[in-house]
Amino acid sequence: QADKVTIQLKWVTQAQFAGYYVAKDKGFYKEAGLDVTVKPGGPDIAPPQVIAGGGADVVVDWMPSALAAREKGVALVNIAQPFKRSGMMLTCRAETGIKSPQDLKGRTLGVWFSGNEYPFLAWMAKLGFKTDGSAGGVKVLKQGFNVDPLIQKQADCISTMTYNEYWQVIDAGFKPEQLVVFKYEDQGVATLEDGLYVMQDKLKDPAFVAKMAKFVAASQKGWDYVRQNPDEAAKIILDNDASGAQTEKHQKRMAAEIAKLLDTAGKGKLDPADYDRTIATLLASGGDSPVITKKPEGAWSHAVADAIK
Amino acid sequence: MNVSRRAIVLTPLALLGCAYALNLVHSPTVAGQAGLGFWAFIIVLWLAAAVALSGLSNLRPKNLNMRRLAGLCVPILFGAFLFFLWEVIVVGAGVPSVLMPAPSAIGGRFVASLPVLLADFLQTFVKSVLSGYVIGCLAGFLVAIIADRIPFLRRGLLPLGNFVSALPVIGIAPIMVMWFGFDWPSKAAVVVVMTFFPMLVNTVAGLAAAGRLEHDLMHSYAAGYWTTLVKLRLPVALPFIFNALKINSTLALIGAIVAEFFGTPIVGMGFRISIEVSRMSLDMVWAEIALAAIAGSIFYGLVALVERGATFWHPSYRT
Amino acid sequence: MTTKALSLPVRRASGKTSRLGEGNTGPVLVVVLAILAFWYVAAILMNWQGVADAFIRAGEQRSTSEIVLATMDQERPMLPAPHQVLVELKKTVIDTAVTSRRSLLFHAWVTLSSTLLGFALGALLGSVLAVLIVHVKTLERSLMPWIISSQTIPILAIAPIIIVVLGSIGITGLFPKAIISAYLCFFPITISMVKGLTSPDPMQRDLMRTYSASLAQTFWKLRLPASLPYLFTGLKVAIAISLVGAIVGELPTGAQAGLGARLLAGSYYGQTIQIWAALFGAAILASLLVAIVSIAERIVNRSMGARSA
Amino acid sequence: MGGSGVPSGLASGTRPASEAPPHAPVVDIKGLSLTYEAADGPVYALSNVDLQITEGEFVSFIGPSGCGKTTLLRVIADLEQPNGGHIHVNGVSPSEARVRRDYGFIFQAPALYPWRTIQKNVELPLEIFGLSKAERQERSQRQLELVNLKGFEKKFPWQLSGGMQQRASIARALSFDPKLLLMDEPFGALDEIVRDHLNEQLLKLWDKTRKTVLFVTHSIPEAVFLSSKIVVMSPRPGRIIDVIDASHLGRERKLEIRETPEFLKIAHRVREGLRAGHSYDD
Amino acid sequence: MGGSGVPSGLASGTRPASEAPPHAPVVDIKGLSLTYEAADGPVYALSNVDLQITEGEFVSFIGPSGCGKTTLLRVIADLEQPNGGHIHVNGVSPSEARVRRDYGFIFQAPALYPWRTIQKNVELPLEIFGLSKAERQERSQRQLELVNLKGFEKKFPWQLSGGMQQRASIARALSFDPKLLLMDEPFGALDEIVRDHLNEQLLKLWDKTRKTVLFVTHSIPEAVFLSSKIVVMSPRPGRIIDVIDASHLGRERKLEIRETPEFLKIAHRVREGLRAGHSYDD
Ligand SMILES: Nc1ncnc2c1ncn2[C@@H]1O[C@H](COP(=O)(O)OP(=O)(O)OP(=O)(O)O)[C@@H](O)[C@H]1O
Ligand SMILES: Nc1ncnc2c1ncn2[C@@H]1O[C@H](COP(=O)(O)OP(=O)(O)OP(=O)(O)O)[C@@H](O)[C@H]1O
Ligand SMILES: Cc1ncc(C[n+]2csc(CCO)c2C)c(N)n1
Ligand SMILES: [Mg+2]
Ligand SMILES: [Mg+2]
Repeated sequence: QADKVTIQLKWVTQAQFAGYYVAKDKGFYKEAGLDVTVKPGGPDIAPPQVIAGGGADVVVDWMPSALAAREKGVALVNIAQPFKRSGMMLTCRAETGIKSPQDLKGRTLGVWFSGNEYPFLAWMAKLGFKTDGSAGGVKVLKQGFNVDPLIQKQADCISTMTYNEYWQVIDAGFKPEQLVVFKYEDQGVATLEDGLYVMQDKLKDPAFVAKMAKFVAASQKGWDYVRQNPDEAAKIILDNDASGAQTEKHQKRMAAEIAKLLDTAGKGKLDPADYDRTIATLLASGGDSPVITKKPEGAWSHAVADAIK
Repeated sequence: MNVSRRAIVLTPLALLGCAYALNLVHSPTVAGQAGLGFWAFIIVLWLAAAVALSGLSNLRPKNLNMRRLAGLCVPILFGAFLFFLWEVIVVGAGVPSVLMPAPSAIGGRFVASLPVLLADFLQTFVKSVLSGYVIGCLAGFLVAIIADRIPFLRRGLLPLGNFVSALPVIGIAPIMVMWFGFDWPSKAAVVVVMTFFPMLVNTVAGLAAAGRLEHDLMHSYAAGYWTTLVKLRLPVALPFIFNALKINSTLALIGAIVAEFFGTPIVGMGFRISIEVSRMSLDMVWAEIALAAIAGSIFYGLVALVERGATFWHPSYRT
Repeated sequence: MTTKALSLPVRRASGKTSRLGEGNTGPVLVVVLAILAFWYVAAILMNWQGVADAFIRAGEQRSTSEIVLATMDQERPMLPAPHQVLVELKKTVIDTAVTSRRSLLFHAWVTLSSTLLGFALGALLGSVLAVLIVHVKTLERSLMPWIISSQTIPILAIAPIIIVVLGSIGITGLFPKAIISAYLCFFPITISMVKGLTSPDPMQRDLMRTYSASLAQTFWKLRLPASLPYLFTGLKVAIAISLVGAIVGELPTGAQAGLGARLLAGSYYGQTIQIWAALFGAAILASLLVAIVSIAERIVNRSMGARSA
Repeated sequence: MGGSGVPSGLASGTRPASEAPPHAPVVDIKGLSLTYEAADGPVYALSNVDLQITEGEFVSFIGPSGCGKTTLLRVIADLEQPNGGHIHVNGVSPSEARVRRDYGFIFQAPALYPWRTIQKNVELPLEIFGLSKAERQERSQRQLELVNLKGFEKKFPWQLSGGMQQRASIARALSFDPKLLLMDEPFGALDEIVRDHLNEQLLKLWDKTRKTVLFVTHSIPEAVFLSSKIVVMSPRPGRIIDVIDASHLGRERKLEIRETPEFLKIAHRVREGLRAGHSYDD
Repeated sequence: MGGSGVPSGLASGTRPASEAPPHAPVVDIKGLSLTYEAADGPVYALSNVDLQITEGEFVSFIGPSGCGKTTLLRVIADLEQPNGGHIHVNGVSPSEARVRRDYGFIFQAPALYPWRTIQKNVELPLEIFGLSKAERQERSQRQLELVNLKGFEKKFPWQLSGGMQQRASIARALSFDPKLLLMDEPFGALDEIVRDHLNEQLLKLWDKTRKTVLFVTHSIPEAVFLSSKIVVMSPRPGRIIDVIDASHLGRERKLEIRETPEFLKIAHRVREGLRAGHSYDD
């Protein structure tokens, strides 16, 4: 009798989540005695809401949004952090003359909201640029789902992920030298992405912890496999993509880029230093509705990681 | 008589009961862990309210003003009771606020965020909705007239009208953002597309609604196309056209808000909703929803008011 | 008014002119051709800048005619040329097996099924509400304001909650999407039907009173037949909206399959042509659905003795 | 279901003994008045109307256009609520009488449902009263024959001439054989020959079935020929100015009596009353 | 817009010399036939109708209900297309005559627009013909007075009695003073006194303005009293079975002539024709 686990992803089926699909496809979950359902996400899906409503056992989320939910009463706890590095960056057209972060002043910037805006806000706070449209700041647009604003010149810079949107810009005919990128990692405002979160009270149940331990371990096995066989992982993604819209070229590239962000040393165990850095960034983001107002307590746990045999 | 007397007695009693229940549910011993007894009390209140309301709506005071008052009371009390149930269930059962905040929390947030709400309202309703609504309804109307005037085009235009009938917001919104930029014009364009079809279909049906004898009269005056249109067919079509205006008044609001999910400057009701959802500030989300509901209802109410004045002769207004 | 009673609201046969050029093919063709011509011109104009920019970025010098040709052959145009959309449609409709996830027909079917279920639910709800409002004074006063308010609630904002709540009680798949579609489409039916059911003139109603006919009899024998012109326009609007609702409903269910998923994926990956193909799919579907309602309308009208127009 | 009773004419067998004795007042009106409230002021349609009609009477109402004849019939039929006065129909309130389906009403305009064929229109009340299909068909056939509309059963109202529509509406009211008939200018759009024919048929029917008939007409000869009592009304406000007994002309009348002196005398009195109700007297 | 001409009655001054000479045929019909195609087979509404009407005539049409009187008037008014035969109105085709606004049509049903007050309804043709506001008001007032509807100008059609609605529609047609009047049972819903009054008014108008009037009626005395020519029709298929000249009764008639032997002789002939057109002869 296999244990049932439902995982809610943060976004649509793509190589960003290859570890989970591979683990399912390759039977790693089954070997661990688990029956896993992978629910793809989308722009309209807030994983904390899903888990609070009982729609999932574990969710993939970015830490800022998970901590925001925690402050709002959904006690999410990070149990694993397969992604070590952030893939988020700001990509600008070189022709705009932007060379350094200081040049962003007065520019129109496309930003992802939905919980992903905090690193950006922290960065701007650090640079001393206002984001509310007042003089001496930057003009912020809520960027849609794609890179058109950059290509159509509606924005000078837009948010991109190293593994996704950046390549869409390249595919649109830009050469890398025609672009200027600012990685959040390099700007010191990176926050943790793609961690695994569960509801805090469930962790009191040893059976649940054991189940999650099996799940995390099997997922990690999936991630290892992705790192070694990115092309095959991309194929698996394509097989699982119900929309039939993904292209092989793009997913292969994405799998390869994802591999660069993964945690190889800690085997997905959250590094408290990364956590502290994320908290510091978020507390610096300021604004009138900060994502978190105080340092969260108990937002992560090594219980699951430690339970892995 | 009996029924209404019961209503007059029951209404204050039910109100008192509700007030007591509200007080009770917010006390720390009950909030989130209400027992069976509490729920039984709520069910009794429910029954009492139902009886009271149906009695109230049968009330026919002699005095005209009193009657108006009674007519107003029923929907207000009905709504108030719905809110009461919502509050009691959410608080009493301890529903997490990220799923469903309590009305009291929403109200508090609404009042606290008035400046933000006002800015969003101006951006979304005044700029996007109103302009899109006017253009979309006009376009649907004009295409219907053109199709009607030029029979050759009619058979070409109407199928094409059907064609654009279901262009989904989520499909056109990104395209409109690409074409018209991030600000309100792209949202207005989405609203135009959404409101076009209901107006087209209703105008076409309305223009076909005039009876034969009425037409013959115009014919006997050798009235031209436009004269017949203005003096006969449009008046007859008005009830249909107002149906479209009413349907569109709510559709336009939904369209504009949804369109803001696909790229916007950092203001607007849709923008606020989408970012607050991900911040789990569901109270703010519902404050925006409440704003949308209020604005939409007033908008609808105005359209309905104009309708009553313009189509007073329609049997639906003659009892 | 006695004159109203003499005639069903049907277009007066305008004598000779109505016979002229019977059949829709000719006029539709002319209008379509006009639109195609306009479309090509628009495509050239709107894509011009993008193409020119692309050539400049590539450092290539091109003649005007080459730019014109290129405007109709871009991978991510502002406005794809008609033939690009047609090619994409052919690729995804004809050249792909219907069972494949890359087939637009497959996705259209997914959307259609929730559209139809949603429409059925919405029509039921809409007409039940209309009947209640027309007959029960209490409900008219207390329900109508709330129905209107319900329609002003942005569906995309509460759709995730609906999905989560339904999901937590075990309802998944087609049904949640259909609920969203029903929620959107019941309103036009209610509005139209309330007007239609109250449209019989006083003398027609008096006749029923003299028979002391029951509410049900008055409904079936007078109100409903009299409401049909209104009802059918309501149904036409509603079925189109229910398609929109079904597509919108695909987002918070993870946009796994369906035209909405195609649109979203196309939008996410900036595949403009795919968006347009999916839009066309939706539009064709809508035309078919509206046409079916129109045919039903014509059949019913004929059986009720309407003059042929 | 709203109506409790099957109308008397539909009940098989003879009349139950419990019903009102013959010559009980079928319509009993005292001090009736009715005002229409309009935006530009009230219209006094009926004022202080007194009227008794006993069972089996044939009462014609005659009066200038707009004097309140239709309104009076509508009040009796519970289609209009009076502002004052008392009214009883068959001993109960008009609304109870309506619910009991005590009467059949022929409106001034045909009021046919445009989506029903003529036959279906005639069968409408029968459907509502729950008669079987066979019974409905038999009755509608008989009535359509009576009004000379055979062969038009399958037509829709707009395919009929004005007079034919009116006849269809007569057939519809007669089809369920109500004990009390309220007829508002039923023969207005018919030519003399058909009219004479239907007058005779109606008289036969009345004599045979002992119906009570309230009959609005503009034709003085028609009123005198048909009625046992003629009510002359006058407008603004609508009131009764003369009630003429014509029962002495007998129940079985031939068209020829229209030449007799008694007939002409009554007709003259009606005409005088009518003239008095008019403002111009040229 | 559509119509090119202002109707003759609206043109100021005397008639232009170019118009047809007096006694030119206003309506000229030869071998006219019309069949309504219905789902259950054709209805032969008119068959082989020949008719000449010269200017200034007052022609009544009488015949059993459904014999095609309305249809014939509608053909003349270009509201119905015949299947065969020739028809000229004022020397041109009915459609040209219609576009020239040569006639006014009073329909069998009032056909008032419910969103217009009575006055606005009467002014409708005047608006369409482009008359000034003052002129419109003056004319509508005059016509409403004629049909005795003063004081009801601001009412809406549904606030009027059946007869009042019909009178409003008469006022509407008279308001623009057309040279050719097509009247389809205009006085059907009016009582004898009003009817007599309007008959006299109509006759006066006819005599004064030399209009041509085509008048459908069911009343034999009315037909004889008004007409210079009486056309008797018979149904299935609709055809003319008798054309009776009554011009020898003179142009200026008093109500009293209804007792004269000539009058009664003509009436008798009409009645005979009418009876012949009916299937039953009791
Ligand atoms: N719904 C209404 N609202 C206002 N006034 C009305 C309404 N119905 C009738 N009236 C007025 O009431 C008066 C009487 O109308 P009623 O229909 O009873 O007349 P009638 O005697 O039947 O006339 P007719 O012979 O022309 O049918 C008229 O002056 C009319 O204008
Ligand atoms: N639109 C139509 N479609 C089919 N048949 C029609 C139509 N209009 C009239 N008829 C038929 O044509 C015949 C003549 O109708 P018409 O209205 O001319 O009669 P009428 O002489 O005016 O009768 P009435 O005196 O009753 O008004 C009738 O048998 C009628 O059924
Ligand atoms: C509305 C919206 N919000 C965020 C992103 C940014 N984004 C890019 S990839 C990805 C997946 C995260 O795991 C996310 C959230 C977007 N494109 N649209
Ligand atoms: Mg009347
Ligand atoms: Mg006729």
